[in-house]
Amino acid sequence: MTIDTRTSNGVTILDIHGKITIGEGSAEIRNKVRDLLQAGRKHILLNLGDVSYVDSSGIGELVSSYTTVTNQGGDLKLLNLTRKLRELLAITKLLTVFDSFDDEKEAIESFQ
Amino acid sequence: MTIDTRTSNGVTILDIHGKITIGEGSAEIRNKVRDLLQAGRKHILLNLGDVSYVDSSGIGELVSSYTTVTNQGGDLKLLNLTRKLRELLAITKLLTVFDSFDDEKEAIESFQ
Amino acid sequence: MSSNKSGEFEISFSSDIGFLDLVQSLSDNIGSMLGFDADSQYWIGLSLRESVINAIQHGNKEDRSKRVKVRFEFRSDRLVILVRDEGHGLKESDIPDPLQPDNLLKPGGRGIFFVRSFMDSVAFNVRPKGGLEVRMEKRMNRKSEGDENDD
Amino acid sequence: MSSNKSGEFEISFSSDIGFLDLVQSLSDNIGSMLGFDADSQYWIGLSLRESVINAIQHGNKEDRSKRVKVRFEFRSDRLVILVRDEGHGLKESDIPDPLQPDNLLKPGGRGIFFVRSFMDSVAFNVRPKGGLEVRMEKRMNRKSEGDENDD
Ligand SMILES: Nc1ncnc2c1ncn2[C@@H]1O[C@H](COP(=O)(O)OP(=O)(O)O)[C@@H](O)[C@H]1O
Ligand SMILES: Nc1ncnc2c1ncn2[C@@H]1O[C@H](COP(=O)(O)OP(=O)(O)O)[C@@H](O)[C@H]1O
Repeated sequence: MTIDTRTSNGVTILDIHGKITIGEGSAEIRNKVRDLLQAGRKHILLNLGDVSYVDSSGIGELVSSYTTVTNQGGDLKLLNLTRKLRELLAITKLLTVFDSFDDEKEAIESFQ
Repeated sequence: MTIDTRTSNGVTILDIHGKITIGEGSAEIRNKVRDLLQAGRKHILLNLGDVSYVDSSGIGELVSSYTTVTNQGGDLKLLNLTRKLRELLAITKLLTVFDSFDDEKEAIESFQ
Repeated sequence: MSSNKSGEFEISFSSDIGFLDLVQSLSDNIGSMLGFDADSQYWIGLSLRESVINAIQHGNKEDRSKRVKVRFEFRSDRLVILVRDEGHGLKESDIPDPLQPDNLLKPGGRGIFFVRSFMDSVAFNVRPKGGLEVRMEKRMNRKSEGDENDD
Repeated sequence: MSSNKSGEFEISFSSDIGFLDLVQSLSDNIGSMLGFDADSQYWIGLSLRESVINAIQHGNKEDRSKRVKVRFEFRSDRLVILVRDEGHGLKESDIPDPLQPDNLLKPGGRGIFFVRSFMDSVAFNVRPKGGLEVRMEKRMNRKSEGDENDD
């Protein structure tokens, strides 16, 4: 997994590439998110459009990142869910927890 | 494996597609060649350019076809050997047995 | 399996997470050999992955001298997959429900839930000699959607 | 195997030629996991294929109740593959040489020759309990051609 970071209108966008699974640097997203919070960046958008695979550990990673950000008064939202990831979040009732978007502009505006 | 048959200047060209291996209709080429001989067609060119895999059974299949044709006074030659097949024929010393070509025109003319 | 879709295929490997991709691509190849559609192959692969992770982590506690065994059984109407470890097994009543409000935001506890969601049946069996055996089944759709005379 | 290229991976299956493609794609995946180049993967796969065909046909005489076992052992410097059947074994002196003029135009007799050509070592071992074990090894090139300070 690799993570690219960019900023738009005060929102930090993490473009995540590859697998979010048990083998693949499991804590990477969580660590990245923690760093951002420490730097005072509390509006975080995870772009998951280029994620090729997610297992239950990966879902756990997204949930941990979410609770970390929320506990510190920030917002973490999801962009470009693949069909398979959407299904995993739906059956685990996490679609009701996460704000998710298919349009980047709309997602960024939602933080204002 | 599938075999397409066409004729050019009295030479029957068999375009062979797919695998020449133990599972894949092992005797198909041999049977096809036998039918051609019975129909009096003794100039046969096997176009192997679209063959994806050959194992030792496949090599045996080529050898059987060759001996069948030769025993009946015909000629069986090979066209468009892949790199891997050429290596298998080289180490088994069968490159010295088979006439092989990379150019179809040249191959056809060699039967005259 | 061209001639006859019966028989079985077994694998056995050291408790190393590094084997997961190998096991999963084997599962994909078996799924495709049996004619499962791409989505079914995907969910079978995920279910197997979750079960193998559990066998390595919870069952064998990542002790690389302990082994995980996976057995694929090919039946005329379904694929049966058995995953065995050398651990202490589990009590089904101890498996937490990840949809419980208290569990919704926990980082773990969704593996078995996925297996139960995507396979047609799942059973847990603590073996007399020790170790858990997870048995999961996926039925095959013999008729494709485009079949004629099908209602 | 990301962390550590040791350990082993074993498979066992009914004597059915239909499993060949599955075994071969597993071999390709293992070869690629270990960093063998595409050509080496290909020749390892062919060698394994030939040995498994022999185990099914000559060893187990296509009796589907008999099994073939393949074991991949991952060493730091090489891949070891063992293929076992439940047949009567063979005498090495009985293996014909396909390059002999008398054999050149025979349809069979090139399988073991291919294995010997493409693997770094091959040994045949008739097991006390019966059945042949073919043990083949392929060394890994730890340094790629582009490496610096390499002469
Ligand atoms: N093979 C196993 N051996 C022993 N216990 C297991 C095994 N698989 C699962 N468990 C138990 O069941 C629980 C739920 O497993 P699972 O739903 O996969 O979630 P997670 O692995 O994230 O905890 C595990 O936390 C563990 O206590
Ligand atoms: N697993 C085996 N068990 C018993 N005999 C074997 C086995 N493998 C090979 N042989 C013997 O060795 C011979 C040569 O094998 P091989 O070189 O693969 O050629 P082929 O299989 O085409 O005959 C076989 O014909 C067979 O008699």
